Amino acid sequence: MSIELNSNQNPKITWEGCNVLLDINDGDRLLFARLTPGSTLKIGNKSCSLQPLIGCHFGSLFQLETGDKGPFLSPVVEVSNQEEKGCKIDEPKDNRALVDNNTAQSLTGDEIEAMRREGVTGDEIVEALIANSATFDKKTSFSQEKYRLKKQKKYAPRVLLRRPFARSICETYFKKYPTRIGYLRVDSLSLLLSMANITAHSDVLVVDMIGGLLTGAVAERMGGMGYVCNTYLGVNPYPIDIVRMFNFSDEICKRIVQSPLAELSARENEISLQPGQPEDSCNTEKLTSPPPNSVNMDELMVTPENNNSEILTTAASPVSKACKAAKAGGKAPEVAIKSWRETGFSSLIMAVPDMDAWTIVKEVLPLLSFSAPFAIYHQYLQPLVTCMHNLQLGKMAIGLQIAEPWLREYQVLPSRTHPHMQMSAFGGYVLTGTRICST
Amino acid sequence: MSIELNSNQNPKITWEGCNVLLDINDGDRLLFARLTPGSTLKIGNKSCSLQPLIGCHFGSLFQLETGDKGPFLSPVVEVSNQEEKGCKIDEPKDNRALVDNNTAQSLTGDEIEAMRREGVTGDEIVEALIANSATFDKKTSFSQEKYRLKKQKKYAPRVLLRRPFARSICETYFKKYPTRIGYLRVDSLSLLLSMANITAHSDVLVVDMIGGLLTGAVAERMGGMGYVCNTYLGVNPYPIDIVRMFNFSDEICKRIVQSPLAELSARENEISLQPGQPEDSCNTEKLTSPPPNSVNMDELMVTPENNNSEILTTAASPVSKACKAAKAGGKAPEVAIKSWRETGFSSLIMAVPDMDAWTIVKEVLPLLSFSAPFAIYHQYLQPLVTCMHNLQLGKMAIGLQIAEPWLREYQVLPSRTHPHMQMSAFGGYVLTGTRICST
Amino acid sequence: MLPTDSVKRLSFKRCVSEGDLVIVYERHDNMKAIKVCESAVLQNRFGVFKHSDWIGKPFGSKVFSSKGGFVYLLAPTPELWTLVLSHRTQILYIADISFVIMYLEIVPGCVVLESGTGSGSLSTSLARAVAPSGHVYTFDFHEQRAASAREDFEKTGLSSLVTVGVRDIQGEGFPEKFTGKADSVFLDLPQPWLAIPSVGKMLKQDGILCSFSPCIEQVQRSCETLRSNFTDIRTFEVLLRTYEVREVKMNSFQGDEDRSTELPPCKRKQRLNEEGNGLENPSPPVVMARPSSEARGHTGYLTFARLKCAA
Amino acid sequence: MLPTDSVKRLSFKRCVSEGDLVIVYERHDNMKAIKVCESAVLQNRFGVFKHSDWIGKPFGSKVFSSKGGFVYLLAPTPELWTLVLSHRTQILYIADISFVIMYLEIVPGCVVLESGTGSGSLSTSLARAVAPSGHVYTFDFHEQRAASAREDFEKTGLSSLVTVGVRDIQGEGFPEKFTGKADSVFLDLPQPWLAIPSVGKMLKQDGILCSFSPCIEQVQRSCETLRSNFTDIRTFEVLLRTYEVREVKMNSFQGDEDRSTELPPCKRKQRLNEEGNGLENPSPPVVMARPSSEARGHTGYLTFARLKCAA
Repeated sequence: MSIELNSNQNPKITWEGCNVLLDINDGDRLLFARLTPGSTLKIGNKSCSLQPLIGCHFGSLFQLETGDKGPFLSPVVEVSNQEEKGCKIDEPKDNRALVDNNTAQSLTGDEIEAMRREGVTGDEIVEALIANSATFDKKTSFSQEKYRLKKQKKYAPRVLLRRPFARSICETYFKKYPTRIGYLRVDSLSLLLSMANITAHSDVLVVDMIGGLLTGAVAERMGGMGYVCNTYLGVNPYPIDIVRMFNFSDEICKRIVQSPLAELSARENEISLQPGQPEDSCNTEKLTSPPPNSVNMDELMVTPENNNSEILTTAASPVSKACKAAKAGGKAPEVAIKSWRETGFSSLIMAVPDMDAWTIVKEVLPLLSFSAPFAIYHQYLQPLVTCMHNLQLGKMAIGLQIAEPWLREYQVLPSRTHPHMQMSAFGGYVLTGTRICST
Repeated sequence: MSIELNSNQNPKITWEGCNVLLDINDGDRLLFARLTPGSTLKIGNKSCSLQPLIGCHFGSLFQLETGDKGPFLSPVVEVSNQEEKGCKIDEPKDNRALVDNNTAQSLTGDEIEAMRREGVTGDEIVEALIANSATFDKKTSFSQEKYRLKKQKKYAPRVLLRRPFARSICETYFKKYPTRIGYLRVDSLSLLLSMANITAHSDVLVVDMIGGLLTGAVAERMGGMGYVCNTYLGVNPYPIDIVRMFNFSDEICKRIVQSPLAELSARENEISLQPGQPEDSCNTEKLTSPPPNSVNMDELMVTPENNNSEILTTAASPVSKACKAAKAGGKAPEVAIKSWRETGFSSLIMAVPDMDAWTIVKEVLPLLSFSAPFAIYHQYLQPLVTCMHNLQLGKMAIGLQIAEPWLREYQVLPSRTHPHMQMSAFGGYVLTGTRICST
Repeated sequence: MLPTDSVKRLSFKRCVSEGDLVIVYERHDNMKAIKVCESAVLQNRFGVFKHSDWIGKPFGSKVFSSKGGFVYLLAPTPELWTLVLSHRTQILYIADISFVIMYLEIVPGCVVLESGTGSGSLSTSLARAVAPSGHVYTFDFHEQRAASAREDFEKTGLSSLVTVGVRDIQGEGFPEKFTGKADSVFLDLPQPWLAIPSVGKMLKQDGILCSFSPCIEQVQRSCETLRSNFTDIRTFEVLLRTYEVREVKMNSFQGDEDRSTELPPCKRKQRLNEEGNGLENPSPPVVMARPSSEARGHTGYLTFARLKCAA
Repeated sequence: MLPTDSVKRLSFKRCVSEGDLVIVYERHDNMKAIKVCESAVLQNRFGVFKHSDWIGKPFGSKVFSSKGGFVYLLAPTPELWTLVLSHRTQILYIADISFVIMYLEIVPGCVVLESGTGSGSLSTSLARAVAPSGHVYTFDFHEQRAASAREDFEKTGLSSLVTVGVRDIQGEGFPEKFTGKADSVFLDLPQPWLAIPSVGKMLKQDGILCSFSPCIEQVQRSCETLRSNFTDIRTFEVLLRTYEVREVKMNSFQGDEDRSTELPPCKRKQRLNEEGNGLENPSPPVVMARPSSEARGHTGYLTFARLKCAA
């Protein structure tokens, strides 16, 4: 078997019009941006073009420099290994005698500005600051490193070009706008995707009330094969703006569809609740009439910048409509709906962080095939407890479990290894199980 | 100031009649025992006298040996440092080629028994087993150590003599009978004691529905100065049998008292609820008539062995009543009750793991002084949530917080450091706050 | 286990047939994988179940034994498989597996290298993530273990997605033919730092490595080695806390707020005493959850790193 | 802060007097320790508070400013003190403090040695535990820090229970005069292993040591040193997870169970569509708790060890 596989779905190089995630100064600031020749990024009081980022490898690192024509992003060739310096546990220096005041630095702000104007690089300014610091040599090597990093962030800020992936998109939202995604942390999301058995060629029923993050993550795992079917109650589908961040190909976008619950439920009412009853006329009628949600979907997709401006870099200049990704979230094709009515969905995945979960679950669970797994996210425990209890009483599912993922990050450095001092203490609750045939 | 302080409350040597905690084979088995000349301990199929443990330092280690007159406990003089052997991370050996079957050991069970009868020590038997193992040399040093430890536990079991302290008593119950103490883990207990500001010379109101563990822990911190007042609703105080495990002096026992809520509340009804109303006659009557609980208390204390037999070593022979510790849990003296009515209790500590906490809190909180801190334990979150919400609404307390302690133990060994693979994932919830003057 | 093309689309409505792998579910902690064979029977504490009774029933059905006991027949998933596979080595559990797949950014079409194969618990989930067009190449130095894993992948129908090799990755590194071909690499080795230089060669630009180690010393040494060639080095621990759901009857004290203000204090007190312990006032049961007492406290540290971009 | 004899029994009913240390409580995250002085005022965002208004009021009272704002006056406890003291160094927090006192088995009458003193957060709780007859000897190598701590213990009235010394315990060990006198020793030092031999000398038989270290390397090295002279070596981490309590309105889908069986499917669907998004059915608010999002993720490792018994 050839190892050369088609990795088209996983491009390694940026292109004009693609969405990227910019990580400024090692996570200090995160933002999504669309790479166009005209888009700009503001760091501190300096604005620079994102043009140099087009056609680069994801993972490339840039540093803000000042040239003749103003600030620009320049690729960083070699990352200096600051971390390797470490500090020895036996280091004799300590802070017994250190008195910190503001007189330690002899270089003035004006002098630094003058250097910049003369084209001195950020790295050189940092070195100059160190050379002119009266206390630098007295610091422990740990403090020296901290000092250097602080100056580097200020005078030579770095921009890391990241590919938006479910992982990085979830982390960014969780850090910046946790309420928009109902506090769904990346480990909870990963658990949902596993437990709902998401894979190519499946038919996944999704209830996504977290802005499209769940929909996008599911679609990413399916690679354009099978269907991601978003369902909703009423006439308006839930917004799935976040899907745009994933840079999905048209092929994948086409497989992200929406369908109102009422339409999907027709079969359910017919087969499960009233077995043997002939399909009633109003279902058919609904199917042939234009889907009630198409208008609303358009509205949603036409004005994304307004809805979402806090996430897109504000400095990213007018986005050219031409290179915009294909629309995700079209109406589910009739043939697919028909097939789901016959065989059921292969799994269910839900994130309804503000809802009474049970009122939804009892409506959507019957749309699954028997033996189909499901995974439900909530930001509160009690709604899932109620859900689990009712599913048990109703003998609708087995293998029920409520789990809360727990995630901890570590600093691993020579002689200074420990868990991070601050942690996200909460990433939500997940109820999982398998639908059974109760007859 | 002299460093020589009175440490009578903290004796370091066992005496006849004292309760001890026996830790067999490094935590494999834990039990409480009373040291009398006739008490015995059964390990495996061997029974030995506890007599050698009388008059020893707490912390002493013993090993089961077999002598002319049968098995006996012999002090371990030097602890061999098995752990120091460690295994190198670079060790070239791995288990690639190791096939484990039962033919590796050439020493038979009969041969081992014969050695024992001949008075060969346990340590020597372990060495013989190693010498006769065909696979020992092929094992990694980590596996070698595991093998040695397993054999030592079987052929030379060790007994560690521990002083029963709130710490060890709580740990033992948590490990063996968690439901009896409502899953109160030692870190939660420690938090309760801190947050309720337990110290000598205070007057602590206690609601202890976990068998006396809380009462004992509070009394231990107060050292016989001030009062531990257990309150209860109705005529029967809650059992506090666990208090006996603490080896309290008579002085401390006298300061552990009980009083029905109705009696303590008299002042409350009089001052807080109906300010200025004269003390009504039935309160006075109650106080002068014999306390309704005295009979029941006696019953409780006379038959402790039956109630608690699973905790006391079953082999500990008939306990001589003579050297029994003084009774804790007598009726609160009138003068104390009078003082509490006037000034209020200095703090409140509660462990009511199966109760609707709020129905108790609303009754007992008014018995506290203003500015008195309180700490309430529960095994479920929701009852504390209700409590906190009602306390907020009623403006009865400030600084309210619900916390859940999280405890993790580590294995720290050369090249093999990691958190324990199994952990107690739950130690209960604690609600804390400070009573305020709501007027 | 997986739908490998659009025709064999996942459709659990599909009925049990001869030769199918089914998960026989007794209880959440008691399951078993069985190949359906018309002439065979399953015997357990619930009685004797004839496979022939199962054929034609939809997956997810309850099936009965001769003496009326029952089990459920489930379609296998990587998660169920992880619960039933034979533990030839310490396996990875679902929290780690899920996080690894997510953090390695594995999507359909990816090429993933893994060592060691162990019990194949992670490989199964990797296969699901790269399907249908990607591939997992997994290596174990233990010949017997590799052979058993290969058998398992046959059984679960994943052979077209997973190739098992016998190789000492710590000693020899990954085969040269994978140079620059891997999207992600997963290591579960006692001395991962020995394999890291080879991983650096195998990964595509911006590709990601994950190393799983139980001990912190392994992590420290790996991170030291990683710093020369990798960036974005991050170490995590992931655990799952599970909850027990039960109906609880919370007793309450007799004295309730209303009464304490309605009745004069004297009457109230008498009432309390008359009524014994004051605990006999059971409220209606409420459904509540509590964390399970015992849990897995540690599995291992997950260290991720991204190959440095040659810019 | 503490009742040091039976006459000065803790009695919060006691009223605020001139010279008292009070904790002025604005919010759970905003408190301040103040010495009451008849002529002084407190000015904060709620207005100007005259101390003279406070005198004679019971602790726990709400007091008002000139413009009607209010604060509470609380009697100090070690826990409240920990929230208001000035952080001269990284301090120990309540979860660690509680656990240390419990695990060191400190009771009234004990002699406890501590190094470093730092901000005196732990010392205050140690003093409460040994009171009234025990004593805490605490050492810091930083002269200024020791002096500040001494001032604090004066302020909180703990001087008779805590003695602060200036000494480099890592370099010199504890003073010889404590040999064999300490019930427990607490170390919070960058290189605790240097002090461990001295601790072994200071402890009574079966006495207990606790060493607090943020990094695992410090723990590894300490444990290595401990193994020669100590037993029962155990390392823990303690954290607190706090919960936010709030009234939540959980929306529910319109379609509820009763209706879905009562109405024919056709009618039901129309109704759903007519009613918009189907989310406009707010239930009555429920009081629920959720873990706080951010928490202290690590403070340090607590290593306990018991001096080996000379049998």
